[in-house]
Amino acid sequence: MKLVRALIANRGEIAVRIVRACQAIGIETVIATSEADRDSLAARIADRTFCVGPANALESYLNPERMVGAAVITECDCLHPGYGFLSESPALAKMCAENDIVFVGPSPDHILQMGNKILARKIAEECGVPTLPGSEPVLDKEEAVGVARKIGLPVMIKAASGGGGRGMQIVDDINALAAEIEVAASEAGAAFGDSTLYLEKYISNARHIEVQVLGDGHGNIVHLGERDCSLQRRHQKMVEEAPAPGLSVDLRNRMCDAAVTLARTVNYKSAGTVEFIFDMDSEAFYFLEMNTRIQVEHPVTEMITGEDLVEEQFRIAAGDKLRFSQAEISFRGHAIECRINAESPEAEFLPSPGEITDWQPPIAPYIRLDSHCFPNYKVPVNYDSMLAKLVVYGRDRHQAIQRMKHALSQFAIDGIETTVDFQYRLISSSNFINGQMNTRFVDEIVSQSEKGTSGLPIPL
Amino acid sequence: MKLVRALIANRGEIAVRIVRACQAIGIETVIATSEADRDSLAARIADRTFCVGPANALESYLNPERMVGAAVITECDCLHPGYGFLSESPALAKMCAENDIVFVGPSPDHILQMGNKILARKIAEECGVPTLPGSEPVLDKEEAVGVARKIGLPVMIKAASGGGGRGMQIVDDINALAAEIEVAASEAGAAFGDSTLYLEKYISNARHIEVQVLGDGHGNIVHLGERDCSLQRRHQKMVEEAPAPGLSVDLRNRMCDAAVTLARTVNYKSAGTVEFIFDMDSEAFYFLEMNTRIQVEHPVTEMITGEDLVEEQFRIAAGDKLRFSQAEISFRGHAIECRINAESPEAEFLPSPGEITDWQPPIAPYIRLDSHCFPNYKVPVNYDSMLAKLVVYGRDRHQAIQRMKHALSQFAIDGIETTVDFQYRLISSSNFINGQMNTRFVDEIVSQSEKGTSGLPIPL
Amino acid sequence: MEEDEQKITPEQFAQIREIVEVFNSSNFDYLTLELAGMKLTVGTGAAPVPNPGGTAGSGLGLRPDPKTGEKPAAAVERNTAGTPDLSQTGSESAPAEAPEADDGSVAVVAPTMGTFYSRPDPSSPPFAKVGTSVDADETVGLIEIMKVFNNVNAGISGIVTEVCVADGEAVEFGQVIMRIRP
Amino acid sequence: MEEDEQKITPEQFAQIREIVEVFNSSNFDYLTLELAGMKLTVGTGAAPVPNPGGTAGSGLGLRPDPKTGEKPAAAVERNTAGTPDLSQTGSESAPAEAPEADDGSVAVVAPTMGTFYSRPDPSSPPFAKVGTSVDADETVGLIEIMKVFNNVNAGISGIVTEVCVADGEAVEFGQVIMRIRP
Repeated sequence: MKLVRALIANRGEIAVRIVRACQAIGIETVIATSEADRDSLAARIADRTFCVGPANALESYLNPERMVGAAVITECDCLHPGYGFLSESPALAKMCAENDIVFVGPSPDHILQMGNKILARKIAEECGVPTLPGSEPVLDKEEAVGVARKIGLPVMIKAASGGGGRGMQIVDDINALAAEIEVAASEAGAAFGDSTLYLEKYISNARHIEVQVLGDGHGNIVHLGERDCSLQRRHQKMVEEAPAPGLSVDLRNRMCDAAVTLARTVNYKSAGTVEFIFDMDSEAFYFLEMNTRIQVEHPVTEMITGEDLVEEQFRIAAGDKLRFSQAEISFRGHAIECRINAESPEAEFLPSPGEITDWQPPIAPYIRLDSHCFPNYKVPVNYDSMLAKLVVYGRDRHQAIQRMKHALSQFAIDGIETTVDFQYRLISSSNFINGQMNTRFVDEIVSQSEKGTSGLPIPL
Repeated sequence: MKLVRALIANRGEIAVRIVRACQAIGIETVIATSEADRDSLAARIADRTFCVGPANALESYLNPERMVGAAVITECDCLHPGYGFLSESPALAKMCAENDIVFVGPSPDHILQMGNKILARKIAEECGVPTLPGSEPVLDKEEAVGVARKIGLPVMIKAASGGGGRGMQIVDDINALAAEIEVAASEAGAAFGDSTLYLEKYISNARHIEVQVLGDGHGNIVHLGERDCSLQRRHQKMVEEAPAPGLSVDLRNRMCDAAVTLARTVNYKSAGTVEFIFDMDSEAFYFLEMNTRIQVEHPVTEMITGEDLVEEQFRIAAGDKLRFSQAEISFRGHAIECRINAESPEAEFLPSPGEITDWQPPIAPYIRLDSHCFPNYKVPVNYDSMLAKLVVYGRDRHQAIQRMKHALSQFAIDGIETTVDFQYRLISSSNFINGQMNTRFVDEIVSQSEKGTSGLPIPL
Repeated sequence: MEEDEQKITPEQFAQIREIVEVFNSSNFDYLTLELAGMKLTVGTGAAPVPNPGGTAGSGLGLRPDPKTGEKPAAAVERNTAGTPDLSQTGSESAPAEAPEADDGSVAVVAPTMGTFYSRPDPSSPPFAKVGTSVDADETVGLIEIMKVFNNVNAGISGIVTEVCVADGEAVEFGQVIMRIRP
Repeated sequence: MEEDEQKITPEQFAQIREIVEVFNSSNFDYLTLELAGMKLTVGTGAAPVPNPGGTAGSGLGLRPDPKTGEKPAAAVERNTAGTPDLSQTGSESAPAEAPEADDGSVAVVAPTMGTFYSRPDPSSPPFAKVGTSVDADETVGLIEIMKVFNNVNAGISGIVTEVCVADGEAVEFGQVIMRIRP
């Protein structure tokens, strides 16, 4: 089956990325925009722009009827959801299928199964992939206390339908647990329409490591190695790299094998990411969740494998078998991605929308920039604050860090506050350079600078 | 030894490339410019600009006294000559040594030995690298006729000190040879100050294949694979790719081994390129010459190996040993470079200098652009017409061609004539797509379009 | 004009000053104020032009016309749908906020995207055509999206002066559907 | 209009002045104020035009000031050497082509790059200093490059009004060395 025309149901850099992937493989593009993005870069480079609603995402990017409706009206034969917004909405995938639009992503069943953490956890357990010591959904406070006593403190309360750091709470006092459970349940109900909670063992010295997989729905599953996404501020990723530093070959193989096993169990189709938490103290890893979409940080995997994951998503959606076996995927060098956000690190990372008066990205071999920004672009207030993903490649981690420092130091943005200088600090810190970081690293750097005791080699 | 500050004795895209390599590895930069390049991109991004002379290259880029003088005055400890201009001038390398400036390139002896074709040919023969059936320098017309009879027609008359396609003449009539020799000798004398000629067998169905080598002067020599540079117009390269299409593993290994042998024989130091002519009919290859500098087309090698040849030149110049063994160099995928020149293909590739009113290069994963141009840049009349090197990577040649077509189709340049559309035609031609090309391919395409019988799938 | 009209009164001056200061602390790009005998324009960047949306090339590969001859199968019209009037910012409930045109008519814009139907069913006459007199709350068309039909109300009472979208045509959110002169 | 209407009253002047001051402390690029009989335009850069087509930055990494704190060892002065007058295009033989300055003096530019010497040897007096009268073909300095010394001729007869380069200082090609008033 040949895909002819794709509706891109997203915005920002990923919409640009998808348009370019389509152009490269000869698929026409229709970009569905909100009114706020009518003049975006994606709209300018796509074959056609179709405005589906006002700036408010609920009436545009989060509205499956309008997105599928736009695809039908503009005679698209496929729809790419990008990441965020509706990308993991079983409703969108289902509505696509009902309207003969190929959804460029997994089946609605995969999204439902793997998107629900408790279901996904059960599948992982069934196929022997280690999961965090924890529980089935906790029904009440008493049960929660019992589970917590069994797995040991600290524990983390998680909303079954949460994600991206939302609906999580660490509890290290057994006496406070009952009250926290009550609060969390009502918050989860309000935020996700589902107050189901579960408890997990909380790993204090943890790394966030995830494995990229591709499945073609014909039974072929490969992995494209792992990524380390431990540098997070309040559960939002800031820096990602591939491969994960300091991981032994044995551990890496075991994690990648576990990811492939999980994907194979559900005969996964499209690109997906299996997330693990890695306990640096015990060197054990535990399955966290699976993301059934392309991820923000996919370029670091592309930089070390030479593959194009978005192109592969389209090929798989067209029904093609994978073009390469596991043995044909080669891994070389090291890649790092820094997210450049319109945020003020000095003001608790408050978003800083407004007009970009100057935009001069760094250019050099082995630097890749995925962005929708340009000089005089106005960053709208309506959406997330990501401006660009700055990605570098090096033959080893040391060279990649050097290149990233160079790239950040050459990146000129004016008119709005950005995280460029903060990222420079992060990757210049001796702990990062030595690979000694965990998921609390960024918050520590932030609190150090708030106290004025950065302890970093190059204060900015 | 730590290099602190480099003088860049060149202009255009390679000057930009060298400044960025220096920035990435922490070497300060002084760009030596002519008056015409005072406001060039390289001048803007370098730490310091030093104007050495007027636009006329003889008083600026071709003047070793001024370049080394500028390095001394600005307290540089090393000098990178780029390609062209003084890059293969033994005088410059010697003058650097005399002034305690590290020359980022091979020793004066290497330049002398390998830069002289007859000397280089002798060295090749001594170490068993095949050379073209041909001659020692031909002393007179009679000797030339004798040699031509021995090796068979057609033959090529070459000037010993020529290069880049200059000073070459194909002769296929034995009766015309004597007269041609006379003309060629006087032309060579006028052009190069050296009327020495030699004769070589002329291969009509030939490919130009070259092997990239690196030597550290400590006896370590590696190759970084071959490049195919067969697409030339009047001996000027237009499209380069790596690896060479359709070459068997055995042939590739033999050519790379021959290049390493040659470099090892002279204990070569720095980056160098060993050029071969490959006879497609007999599948034999013959050593042509060695270029003792970084080459225009080095990015295709970088794209498939992940190395940075300019950085390595600086490391070697600093006295470091090679950071990788042959086994540690990995080859992946396929890369193609198209040279984008300010020339009018409709008017016999007449240079088209002037102001670039619009400059919108393509951006996508796996596209690299090496260029010194920007919107409103004025292409000076004084120098060569190259505007940019557009380079793409693909997991195979097919994908690389697709990406190059996409990249060329997205490359918007206004204000001057360029070779963008012509390059699109070249790489879209079925012969190129099938890897069926030789060194006469471009001239055939040109003459076809002049006759209006292009026979190409996509007429422009 | 008389001489006293040409002076800036202290009151006017204070007002202009205040406007500039207020505007300076705002996020807008330009302000134009025209009063009888006075015109004030303030802004950043280039002076406002009839089409403020038209930022030029940004060096980001925004090639307006990609090479032809390479397009697969059915070609997509390039940014079609009658280039909707971007000055229309009416939300779903407020098509009547549309500004007046030169002839005094007011645009009715699509309150949602979808397929526009000018008549309740194929055998019926159109809700409104040029010359029809309509009330503000009168239905002048339907927009269907995924089998759900939304009414398009006139939003203003008056005479229909133009119908911009044909029956069955796709409309974007905010696209001008018709014009009504009050 | 009559003559007296075209005068600016002291009050108007103060008001205009204050508007300009307010505007100056704002972030705007231009201000246009039209009153009957008066039009005020203030701005930065070129005066606002209907469509200046102002393509801004080129996205080519032309950062004017790279981050500091990262430079190794001895820092290089950034594009120093007294920002040579780029309007000077005199070749080696034509320093006298330099245009006149405001005070009527003419620049003597470096006919080659190198190290400038203001005197024939360290123990001698300078060839020329401010106030010295020189002939056109008189040597006013030396430029040494790789042990080769080149004479710098005055190029024009007159009085030296300024010496711009110190003895032993590096000069770029075309850099202004001194000024002579004919």
